[in-house]
Amino acid sequence: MRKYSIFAVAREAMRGHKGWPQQWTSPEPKKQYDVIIVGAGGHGLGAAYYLAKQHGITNVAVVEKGWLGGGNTGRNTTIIRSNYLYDESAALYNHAMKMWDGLSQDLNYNVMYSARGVMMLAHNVHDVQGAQRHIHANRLNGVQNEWLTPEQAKEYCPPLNISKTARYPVMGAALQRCGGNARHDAVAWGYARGAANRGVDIIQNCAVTGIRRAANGAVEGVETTRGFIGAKKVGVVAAGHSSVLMEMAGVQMPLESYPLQALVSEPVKPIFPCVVMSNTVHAYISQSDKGELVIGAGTDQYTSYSQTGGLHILTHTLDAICEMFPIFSRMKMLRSWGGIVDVTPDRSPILAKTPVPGLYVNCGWGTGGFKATPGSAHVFAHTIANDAPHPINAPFTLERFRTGRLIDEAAAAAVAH
Amino acid sequence: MSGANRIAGAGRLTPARTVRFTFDGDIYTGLEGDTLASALIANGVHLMGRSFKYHRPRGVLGAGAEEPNALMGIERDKARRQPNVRATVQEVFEGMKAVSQNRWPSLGFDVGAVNDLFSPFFAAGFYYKTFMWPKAAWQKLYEPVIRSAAGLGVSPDEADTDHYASRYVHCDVLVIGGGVSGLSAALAAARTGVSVIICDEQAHPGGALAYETGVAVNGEPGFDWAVETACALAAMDNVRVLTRTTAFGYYAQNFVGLAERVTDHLADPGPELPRERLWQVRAKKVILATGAIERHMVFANNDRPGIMLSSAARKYLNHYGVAVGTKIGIYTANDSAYETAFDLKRAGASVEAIVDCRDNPGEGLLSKAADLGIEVLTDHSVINTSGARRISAMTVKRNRGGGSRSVAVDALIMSAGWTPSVHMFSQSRGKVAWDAETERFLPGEYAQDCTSVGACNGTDELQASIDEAVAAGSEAAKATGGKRAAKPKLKGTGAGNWSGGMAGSTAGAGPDTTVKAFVDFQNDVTAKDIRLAVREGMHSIEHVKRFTTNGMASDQGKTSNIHGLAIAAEALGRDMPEVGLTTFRPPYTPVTFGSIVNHGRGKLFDPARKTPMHGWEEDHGAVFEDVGQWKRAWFYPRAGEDMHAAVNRECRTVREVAGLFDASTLGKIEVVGPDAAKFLDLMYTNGWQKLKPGRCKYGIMLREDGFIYDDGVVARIAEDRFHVTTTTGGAPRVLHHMEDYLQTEFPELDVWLTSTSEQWAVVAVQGPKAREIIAPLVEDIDLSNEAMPHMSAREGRICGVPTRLFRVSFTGEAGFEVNVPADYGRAVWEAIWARAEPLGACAYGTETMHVLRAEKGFIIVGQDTDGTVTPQDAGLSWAIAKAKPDFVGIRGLMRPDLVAEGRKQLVGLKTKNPKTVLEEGAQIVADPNQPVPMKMLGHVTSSYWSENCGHSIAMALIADGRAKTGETLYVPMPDRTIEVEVTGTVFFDEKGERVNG
Amino acid sequence: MLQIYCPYCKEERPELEFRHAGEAHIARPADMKSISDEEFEGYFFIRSNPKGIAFERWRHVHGCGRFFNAARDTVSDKFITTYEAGEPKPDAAELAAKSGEADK
Amino acid sequence: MAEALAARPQYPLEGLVAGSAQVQITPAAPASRLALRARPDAVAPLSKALAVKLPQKPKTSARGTAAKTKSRQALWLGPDEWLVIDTDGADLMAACQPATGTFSAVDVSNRNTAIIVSGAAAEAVISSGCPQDLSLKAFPVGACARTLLGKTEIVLLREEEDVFRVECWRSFSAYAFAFLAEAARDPMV
Repeated sequence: MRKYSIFAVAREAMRGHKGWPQQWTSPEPKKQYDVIIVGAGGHGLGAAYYLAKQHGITNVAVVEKGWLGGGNTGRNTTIIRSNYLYDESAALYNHAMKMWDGLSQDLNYNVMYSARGVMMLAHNVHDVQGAQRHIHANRLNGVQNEWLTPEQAKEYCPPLNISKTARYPVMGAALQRCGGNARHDAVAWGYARGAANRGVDIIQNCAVTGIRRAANGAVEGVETTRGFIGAKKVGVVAAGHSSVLMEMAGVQMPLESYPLQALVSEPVKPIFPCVVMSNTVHAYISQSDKGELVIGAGTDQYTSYSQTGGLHILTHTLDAICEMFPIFSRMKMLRSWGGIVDVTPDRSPILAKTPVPGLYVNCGWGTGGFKATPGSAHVFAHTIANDAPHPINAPFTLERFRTGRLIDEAAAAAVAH
Repeated sequence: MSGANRIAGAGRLTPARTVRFTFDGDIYTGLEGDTLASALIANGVHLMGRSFKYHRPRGVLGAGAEEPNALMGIERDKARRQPNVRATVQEVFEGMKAVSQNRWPSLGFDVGAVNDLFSPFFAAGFYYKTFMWPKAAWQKLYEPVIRSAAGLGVSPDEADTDHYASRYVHCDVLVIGGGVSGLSAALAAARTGVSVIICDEQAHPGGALAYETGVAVNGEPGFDWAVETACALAAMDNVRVLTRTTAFGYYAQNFVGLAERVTDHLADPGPELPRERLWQVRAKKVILATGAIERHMVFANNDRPGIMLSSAARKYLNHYGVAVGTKIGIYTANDSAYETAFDLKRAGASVEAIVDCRDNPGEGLLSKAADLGIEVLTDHSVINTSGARRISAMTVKRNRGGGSRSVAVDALIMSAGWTPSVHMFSQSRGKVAWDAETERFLPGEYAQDCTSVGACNGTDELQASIDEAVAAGSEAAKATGGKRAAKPKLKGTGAGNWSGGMAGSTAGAGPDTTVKAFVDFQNDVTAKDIRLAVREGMHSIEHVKRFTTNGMASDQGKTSNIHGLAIAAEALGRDMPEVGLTTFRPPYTPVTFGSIVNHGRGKLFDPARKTPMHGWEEDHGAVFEDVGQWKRAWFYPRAGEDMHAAVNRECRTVREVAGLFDASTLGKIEVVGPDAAKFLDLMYTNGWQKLKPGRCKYGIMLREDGFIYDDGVVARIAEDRFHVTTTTGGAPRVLHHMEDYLQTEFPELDVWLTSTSEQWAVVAVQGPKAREIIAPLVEDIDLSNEAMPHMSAREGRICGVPTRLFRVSFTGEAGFEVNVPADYGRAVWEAIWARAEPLGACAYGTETMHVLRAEKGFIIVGQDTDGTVTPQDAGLSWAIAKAKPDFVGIRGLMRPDLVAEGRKQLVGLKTKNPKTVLEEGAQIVADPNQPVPMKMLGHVTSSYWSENCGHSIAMALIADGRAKTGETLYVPMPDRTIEVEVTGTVFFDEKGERVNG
Repeated sequence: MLQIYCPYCKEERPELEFRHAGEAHIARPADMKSISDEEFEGYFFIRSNPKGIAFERWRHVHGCGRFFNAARDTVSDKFITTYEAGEPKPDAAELAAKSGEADK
Repeated sequence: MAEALAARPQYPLEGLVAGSAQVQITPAAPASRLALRARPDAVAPLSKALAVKLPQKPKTSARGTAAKTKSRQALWLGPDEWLVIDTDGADLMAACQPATGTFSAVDVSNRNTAIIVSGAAAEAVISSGCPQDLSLKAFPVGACARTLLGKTEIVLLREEEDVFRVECWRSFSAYAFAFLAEAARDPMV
């Protein structure tokens, strides 16, 4: 692997950048792999990367219907935080948070993790109680999170409207300073490059059409638009389409897929220094390195695989933004788009073995999977390699919907981004 | 004089109607109807902006919405500053202030231009490969530098003082685009009487007719015909003509968003006019007549000011009467640029050469050029340009062999051909199809009820466009119930030929890897960047786009996408359609947030619901809290009191005397019908059949999964009539939940639900003197303990108005809840207050209500429960009717984890130091000295100072909590650890005697 | 914004008036108390979530207030049919054929 | 005693006016209202008792024909649901008492309040926040529907070509009124 560095860039600058190798190749699928990962998003590519790097399993294929990083990885608003309420969630997301710090160096790919802080606003007494509960639980879990007064929130984010006469005045905010953003494409590409250079085959434009099972029920491989590919272990990491793929193996999922829209404004000079989220006023916003305001909110109300959504959802998102930041009313929406998120009943992911031997699933991240990418990929690789979950993902089973042992972040927050 | 480059007799603007405006502080004169771009060019100003990455000097490329370069800030005042305005769209008005962007200290001398010198380092995606060491430097050093260099204009920093309007509108036929095709289609449809909306993004109708001056329709000059036709349409009752209106988004089921710019072109619009108006159109049929967008040529240094699209130069000349230069070079792969050359020549400019990269231009063009004395260099390319802030020369070379020569020019007009504008079609989720013959993407498979006509459909020929449009208009009208009407007879003549073209880089773009041949001007994406992306393994066009940022600038790739695709395809050795096209995403052009939000700002952001007593509460100094959409009186501070003091006083007064509380926001549902009790049996854990009319009962509602969903007191008014109350925040969802079960699971039950939340105003009178206070006001009801014990309900009159009077208590005191029709809420409240005040009672708010109920261990759903708490957890097992065969939640409650040992249970907490008040949300542990992450047992759900108890009180959900009663646990805080004792949840009047008065 | 035909109001109305209410034709078990944990999981949590024709419930909440059922293609978001609550579930294959014809 | 105690009612929006030359926005006078739900067997008896024929067709309303019920209108809101409004304030609960059959009558006189929007721009002003097709063809005189105005639910009744009655819950009425007033600033029809 050609190492990326300022010196390499300088060297290439002198010769027209002709010496850069392909970041990943596009091989033909082999007949048999040790592991097939279905879905080349950040979580899937990351799992392949950690299988190769940490478990020495390099005979791995990542099979992707479209182009790598083109699903929710390339469509999300890249918010990173770990200040979740429940111990199980905090452990999972904080595992990811620790990995974000240093991921660029590990991958030798600048994923632009920027700990500019994620601030979650409280607009009423109930919000304040919820935020305090999070902050106390986070502190005892070793997760950063702190309370800011409205004035402190304004200082941290100057465009914020803290007027007492606002419809829902800001009563304070929970700030996670290590929260922030990263560059979504770079995460997918960095993992792809890292995995490919360790021998993983990334097979794009190859849709899985079936999951083949042996007489004993165990997985044998996947049928694809490019023929059958064998493997004793298959990991499904196909956010949005998890139900469809699991159905191919005869597993019915507690999932529903919803459209989630986001938008960016035209680029402007730096004005917005952090990430701000509000569950009550219902929107979130940050500014990209390019200068675009990156904005999102909740899902459309109906299930859909269309990757589009209604204008009225954007209207609600933007009126929330203009309520919190009246200075942005003259900004312009440059581009809007939709992704498909699969949502579990308790708004927590499923990262687990399945009733089918050799079949593993990583799904149900709802609107907030990006932030977990390295941690999720890491423990999922562990689960596949050992045919047993890592302690961190052990609670995120499929069985919890039968026993009732839910990890109900939905109960704790209206939107879990 | 409106600029030295204004040509007398040319264009359509009126020379006498001048307007003065400033650009970067310099004063200029333009004409009414000018765009900022045409006015500046008229004044010889070509340098209008700086590019995103390299800060290269830029002039206008186009004359419309596709403009990537000439972006400016327009400032009316500090609050109304607009960044990133396209000078080619913005019309000038008297006193307008325009400023250039992305430059420091000035547009002419921009320090950022140093980036251009270091551009070899800044190849596509370079930032992914560096800025990683040392680790902390990304955020501290590199990112801030990158961020401040990036971005274009400057965001406003004051709240917008403009307002925006909105209209939903339904029509039979929506025509998008007011060029010859759109107008023809609209005319054909309109004549049949169907409702028609036609919109165009420009200030005037006509589209290309504005510069294609040779065209005539029915013998009349094309533009004149367009204006007359638009006027005729506008005069029809069934037609709405919208100019300055961009169709920006095509959503499901022919729902199209239009953004109309109402005042941006006006000098003094006055406060009443909205700045913009959002039209949300539902059309039975949509006709797309969106035209085509010209492409530039991709060659070295093709971005200098003075280099622009052929159609733009022609529009500046023929519409605005402005010559873009005096010594013109033409570089084309398309016939239409010849017409521009001819028009400029006729207007007196010197056309130095037409450089055509093709061997054979269209028929007759060469001889026509010869007639006008214009040199044509076929099979030649422009391989470079020079000039610092404006082009001064172009270097021309024969395509195969031969030397190059430099030609001095002050403007270079280029055309690589036309890209059909399939944006809206593609947004409608139609699939574009590659037309191999003409090498372009055209509408293929339709997904919605729409038709494309004219240039956007790949129909190049004028009469064919008109015929196609008329047919589409007639068809659409017929399908939507139009009357029979003669089709308009329209004969178009005199159009130039638009055929020919090329996509991708020209000879002048490389293969050299140092040449800057721009594909995407605004984002500084060059041909070599795209080749680099392919070399690095980016084989999907989406990867190429993201890696290079081609097409992601504020023009969204209107001129660059096809070039980028062609260059990528060439580098990949594949055909263009195989590589594919990136998705067209809304909006077509950027849309103001304010316009999308329109009325939903400020006080109309969200309804603020107020009770009938709100005015009284305000008058009496209440501080309000937001509970859902409601404004509720939180506490009533008297002079000198803070919240703490006020609440302590209120709490004490209620228990010592009495208090008045506005409980109007409680949800109320009237459940009526012979099966009412049966239905409530299914909805609540409790049993209702035996509840007698005139009696009340506390009910718990679960979700099917067994967790508490809501609670409230239910009164039986009659055998078949219940008055159900819900929590304030839960009212709408509880009604929805009940309707769901009633309509879909138990439709056989004869019972109906009606929300009466707002029918009744509710005055809660609580405390030892409650009865004494209301007694003289009440008629027809015996208030005695015997006649009306705790948990009973009576109908009668109070203050002469009907009341439902409930003897209920959420405070533990004897008390009444007086329900009266809302119109009388304030009057009855005042009458009760008039009795209460002299007795020493107080009005109290939600905070005191919370404290008093916590003293009694009453839960608040949503505070002491959070969607994971069962009735057993909350200590409410008694409320579950054991004998019932079914109720919602009955099975959920039986699941393994819900009956497991060790669940969190609601208990009371007393701090060892009675003065210490715990923080709500604080976590509880058994061992405060354990390392992080600590094992947490639960959290504090409610916590208050209890003035009545003389110590703090708290409730908490604690694992196996009830078994821990009497144990000491710990609440670790950042600065200390608080010792607590687990107790029961009732802190005051444990025997519950006070409710009986 | 979708346009939805309300089978009770007998005309198309804008989506804003409606609330999506989850998958249709999941009957609440008559003898709720006696079903197994697996059956309860199937009833309350498992969803078919099809890519293609989905049967779903909607409520015309800001209209006639009625719950009704719909068959909608979750890829195109097009409604194939809507029908009153309690009516039998239409055959998906027939609907698919019908919707294919409608497109032509 | 009752006389002395008689409480004075206070109506929402009392005294407010808004609008322009093209549209007038005024609070409606107080009225009595009934939320009526009924099985088919009760429809005829209720129509008789109320002296107004409960409409069976979606989106339609009916007015009382008798002299004393001319002030009374029944609005179809759902297949078994009507909103009955009497602008003379008659006791509607008492009126439907004699009706037989299975039904539910609930007094909602004070739950709702109404705003009258009239004038040439009335339709345009309501269309700024109501997503339904309000053209005369789709929403003729007498048409009624529960729908939305901005962020609040309303019941809309077209009383004349350019007169609409906007019924909403009382705590949303300030919002609805302000919304209409804001929409009326836009001079375009």
